[in-house]
Amino acid sequence: MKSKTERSLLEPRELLQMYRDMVLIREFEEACPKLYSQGKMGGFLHLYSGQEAVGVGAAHAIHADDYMIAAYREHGLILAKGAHPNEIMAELFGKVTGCSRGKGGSMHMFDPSLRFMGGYGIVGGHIPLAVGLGYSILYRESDEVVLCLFGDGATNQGVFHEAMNMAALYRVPVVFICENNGYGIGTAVTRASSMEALYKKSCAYETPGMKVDGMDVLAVYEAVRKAVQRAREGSGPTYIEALTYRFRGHSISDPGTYRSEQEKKIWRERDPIPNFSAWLIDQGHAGRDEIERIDAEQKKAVHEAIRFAEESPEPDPEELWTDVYVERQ
Amino acid sequence: MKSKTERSLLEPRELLQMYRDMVLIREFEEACPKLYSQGKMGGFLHLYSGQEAVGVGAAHAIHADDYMIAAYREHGLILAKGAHPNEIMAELFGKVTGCSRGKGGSMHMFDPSLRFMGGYGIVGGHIPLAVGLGYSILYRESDEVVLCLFGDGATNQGVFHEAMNMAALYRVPVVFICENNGYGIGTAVTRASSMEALYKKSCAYETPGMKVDGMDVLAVYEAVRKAVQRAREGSGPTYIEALTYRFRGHSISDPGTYRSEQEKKIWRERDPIPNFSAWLIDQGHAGRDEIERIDAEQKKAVHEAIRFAEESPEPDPEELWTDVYVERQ
Amino acid sequence: MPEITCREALNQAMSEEMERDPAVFILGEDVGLYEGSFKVTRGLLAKFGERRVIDTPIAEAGIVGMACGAAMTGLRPIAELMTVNFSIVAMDQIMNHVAVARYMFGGKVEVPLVIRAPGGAGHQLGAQHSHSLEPIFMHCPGLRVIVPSVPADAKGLLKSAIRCDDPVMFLEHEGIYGIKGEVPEGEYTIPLGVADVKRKGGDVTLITLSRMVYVCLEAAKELAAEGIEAEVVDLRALNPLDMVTVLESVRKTRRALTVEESWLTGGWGGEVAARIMEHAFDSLDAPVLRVGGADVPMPYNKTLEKLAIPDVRRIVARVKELL
Amino acid sequence: MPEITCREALNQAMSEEMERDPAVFILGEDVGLYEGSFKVTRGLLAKFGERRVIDTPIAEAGIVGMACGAAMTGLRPIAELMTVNFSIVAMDQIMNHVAVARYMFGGKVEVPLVIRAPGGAGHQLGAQHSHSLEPIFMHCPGLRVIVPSVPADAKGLLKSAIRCDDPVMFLEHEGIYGIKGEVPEGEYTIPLGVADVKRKGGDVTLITLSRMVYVCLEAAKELAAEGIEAEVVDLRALNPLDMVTVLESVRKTRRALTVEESWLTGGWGGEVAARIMEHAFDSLDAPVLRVGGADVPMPYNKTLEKLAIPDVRRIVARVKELL
Ligand SMILES: Cc1ncc(C[n+]2csc(CCOP(=O)(O)OP(=O)(O)O)c2C)c(N)n1
Ligand SMILES: Cc1ncc(C[n+]2csc(CCOP(=O)(O)OP(=O)(O)O)c2C)c(N)n1
Ligand SMILES: [Mg+2]
Ligand SMILES: [Mg+2]
Repeated sequence: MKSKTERSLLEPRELLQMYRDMVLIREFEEACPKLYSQGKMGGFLHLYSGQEAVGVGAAHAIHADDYMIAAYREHGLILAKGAHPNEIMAELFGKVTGCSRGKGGSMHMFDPSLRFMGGYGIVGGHIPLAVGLGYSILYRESDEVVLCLFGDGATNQGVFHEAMNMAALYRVPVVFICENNGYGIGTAVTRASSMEALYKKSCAYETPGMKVDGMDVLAVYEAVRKAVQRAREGSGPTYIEALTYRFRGHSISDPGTYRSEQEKKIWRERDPIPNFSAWLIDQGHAGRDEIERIDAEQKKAVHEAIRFAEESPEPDPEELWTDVYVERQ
Repeated sequence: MKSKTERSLLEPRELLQMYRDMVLIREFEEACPKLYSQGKMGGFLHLYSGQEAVGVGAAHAIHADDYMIAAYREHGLILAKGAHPNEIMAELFGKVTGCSRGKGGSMHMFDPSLRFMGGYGIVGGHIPLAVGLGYSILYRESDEVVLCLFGDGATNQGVFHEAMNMAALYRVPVVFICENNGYGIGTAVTRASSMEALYKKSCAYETPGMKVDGMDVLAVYEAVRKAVQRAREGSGPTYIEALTYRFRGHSISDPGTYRSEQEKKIWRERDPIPNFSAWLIDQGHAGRDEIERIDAEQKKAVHEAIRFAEESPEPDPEELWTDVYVERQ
Repeated sequence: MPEITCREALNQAMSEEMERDPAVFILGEDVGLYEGSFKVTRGLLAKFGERRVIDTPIAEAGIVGMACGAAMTGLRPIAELMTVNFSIVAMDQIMNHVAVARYMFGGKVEVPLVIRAPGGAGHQLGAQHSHSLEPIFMHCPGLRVIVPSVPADAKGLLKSAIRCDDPVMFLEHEGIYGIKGEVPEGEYTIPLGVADVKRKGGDVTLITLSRMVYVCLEAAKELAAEGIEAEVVDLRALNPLDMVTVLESVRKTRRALTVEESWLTGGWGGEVAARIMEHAFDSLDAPVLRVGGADVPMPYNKTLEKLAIPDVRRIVARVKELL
Repeated sequence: MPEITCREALNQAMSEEMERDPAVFILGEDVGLYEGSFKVTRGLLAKFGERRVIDTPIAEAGIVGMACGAAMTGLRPIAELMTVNFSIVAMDQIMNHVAVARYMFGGKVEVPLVIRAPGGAGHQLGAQHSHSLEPIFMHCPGLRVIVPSVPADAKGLLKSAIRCDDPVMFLEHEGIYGIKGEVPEGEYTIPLGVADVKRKGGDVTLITLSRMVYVCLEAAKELAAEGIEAEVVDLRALNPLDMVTVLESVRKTRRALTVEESWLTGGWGGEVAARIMEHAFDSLDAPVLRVGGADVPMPYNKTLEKLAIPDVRRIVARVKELL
């Protein structure tokens, strides 16, 4: 850990919770490929392994009633926002106990009680929704904030720019977080974006842009915390680029041959989880046994989630027709 | 005229041609409202009066086989690119002799022989087409360039940003010219764009952005000339903001009450035409009589265009069904 | 009853609903200071202020997306698209976000927004400004599609649309704004998805909506002069689609013609015709026929434009084919 | 004849046309280095280089607009949209630019481009990734709409589409890529807008396209076991729409069912049904019926997704209603 952020702000309890959250996500994600190959889940499956520090660092910088909205690589994000793994796994199994009642699947997780406002599959498409969430906060004269996460590829879509402009114009309390994992499917950032330094893209909107090490949960936490504070003070949006890496292919079906072994190795060494546990031990925030206990607990939680998902019922066939419209009596 | 550009580059003949072009456009545009109220033309009518220096300065900086593509406020632009006023007036009259055979109207002028690739009515919609025109030039290993003109309002549309990115990525020979006339219909630039200095918007694409006095035909000429040279050399796109003003409402039906008399007066004093004629006389490039002769000639050309349009035939009713598809034998 | 224009009726509907419910607000291009390009939002900025009447940049996807996000938190945005032609720019937000959010999130969210959009041909606006996109929105599950014709309907339907918990595409033909008609005084609403018989008749059913209602009523007058009594069914909505009223009329007249301004091929007329056939095949004395817009991008030339849109002459001629 | 997959057939078509005509090039997301998300462009970057096989940013409007501009100068771009779902993001470029340019400019320009887009349901991809948008493109004049089913057609139609001087929407169901079939050796093309009778039969006409052709053929087999001979008409194109072949078949069988994966309401089935009724009303012994996708955003759950798409059981049941 080379993070230079002020650690003093965080209680050890919170630090351990961050670790716990990252481990849960990793265990969860790494359990999926096998289940997928067993036919327990379908569709795409965009795993978050490697990017945990971004979601967890960001989620810890906000409150329970703050909003989060994301793209399709969102299992880790909704878990970081506090979802029970049972409901996330059940969703992947297409079960009625899933957070989207089995109708959304991997790309479309949703939980209004957590103020997790959805995972979306159209690259960039959800970004303007974040402006609306933010505008609603101002409208209601409330003091929540919105975290809006998306990938590097999304910054080349027109709606990203429309949303950035409107966010700045209305000074909505939204923190835009670009998870730059180096690729949009097989296309490296520089082959798709004329501007390599993605954090500079907010220059066109008089909105502060900054980059942060997305493999360092505390660095992410700190950057987001400051941006959130700014948003809550009414100073408008901030744009953060978190440099990160996905350890797996784009989706379950992607062999990922466009990335060199060398490159993968370098990033593997920057794995946010073991690096953070080493730091926790080093700083005396936790003993090795405690870390091991957390690891085991989270592994168990994922096993439990699988069992829960397995045993949960399918939606009734009638559900095909429900929820298209609001039916009220 | 406060322009500090190098005048030496231009022959007096060319300077007078610029004047002639601006006068033609002004006379043409100012003839339209009456014809419109007489029911000779329909649809919208977005007049170019006030902005002549932008179109004329730009058009003089390119060759006949260079491309131009524009939005719906394009009568002046196709005239600057060399269209005969007869065909433009006939188009407004919906006559078959019009440049788009009466099917396009005010917003959709087109002439492939002039490489004027159309006026378009969806704000921002034509900007990616310019990238395609530019890519075609590279593809064919030719050395033409493309001028793409659009309004300030268009810079808030997503496609503008997609196009800017792709233009920079493929280094296409396109010069993007934003005609900032201060308003998108009734909305002032700063009420729609978080970035007031529109020329800075290219910062997100590592593309040079510059602003120029759009009421000064020579300043525009010079800025575009340099950008064109850069494009021809293979150094990629440039983005130019030309500060200008429309002397009339957004379209024929707009009373324009959102602009103060004071503001209009200031800009009227900057009218590119009398200022340029005064300068021409001052510099000894033309005598007052010559200027008056040009004015009269252009007025006559517009009268002739109206007569031509009046006397031209309507398209055959069968034309309703032609040109939807290419019919070949 | 007072006579007011459709424009005024729509304006009243919004003003009343904004007074009634603080969650209702308006956003769109030039809806505030400029009071709308068709002046439908006249006076609303002055009355409700900038927080509730928001001028936006020209960014239709951004506008609809912003409305969608706000609606998901329980607000009730009315997004005005300057014209329906520009809804195509925002089509992904409409089809892939607004329309599906509730379903794909397992019913855990509502998106109670209204997208108002003027549209239609008749003003020589050419190929990019003359669309009637009803068939596309009708095809997309999750959206309610409301298409008023007369002022009283415009007001009552818009009020219902604003109160509706589903996303509503509210499509206003530019040609109706100036048309006057009687509008009930005081508070009233009209349920979404109930067709209205605008003229009774026993010989043939004309099924139509929006501005074409007026054209059909004129055609009916001409037909009546020849002793043919046409019933004119104003659908008022394509989703929900009131086939009960349509089938009742067709079972009576045994002959039906759909009349729409949208492109004929793939228009809503084909859908309605197919449903009539499915449900009332044996009641039909003739095939259901259709009149629709010419399958061409709209030409600018006035004569050509007229030819591209259904008119009384074509409707009358087509009815005669049915008899 | 060699047996190859649809994927290979499409790949061959592009490769051959690129060899034949230097004006043909490909652009799209991940079409080059990554060789396409469905690997349809495999090997083409290696063969033709970066100038002719262009990886683009994720910017569908930009991609289609760029293709449109290039096509206006006489090049013949093939724009691959990663899936048809994302064509909605580019809908304005498709409907308001590509489709209308020729008309609104009085015939003075051609836009000879092909937009290839995989689509359709069956892989639990949910509400934003399972569209069949044929009906929308069919509704939009100016576009050709081609929808192949078998490998031989895929190849011959794509070659024709590339040579066509009109803009073509070439819609490929993701479920057909891996299906093998015989493909003629050597150069051949299939004209756009000619339906193909994939199975002869005298009792009922099934009108369909794309992946549903296979489902209809299976249904026909089941029906044959019960002594009902279905004729299966593969439209292969919705524009031009070959009503001649359809009507010929229907006049023979006197009964017709349209089968489409797209949402039933406002789908192409309604259009075809309405046209059959208009032109062959007296030949019909029963109303034209339709089977289509459920009018719901696509659910993720496997069982629900299956219920949302036409299957053999539903087709067979619906045919029996006709008899
Ligand atoms: C509008 C749109 N275009 C294309 C796709 C196909 N697609 C899915 S994910 C993806 C790459 C996105 O890359 P990035 O934004 O960097 O996110 P990451 O997957 O790396 O998290 C693409 C092209 C899509 N889903 N939506
Ligand atoms: C996509 C789209 N949205 C809205 C409109 C309606 N509209 C026509 S012109 C215009 C203003 C454009 O302003 P600007 O780009 O500054 O150009 P100007 O008219 O000032 O030349 C608007 C909003 C449109 N034509 N297209
Ligand atoms: Mg990425
Ligand atoms: Mg402007």
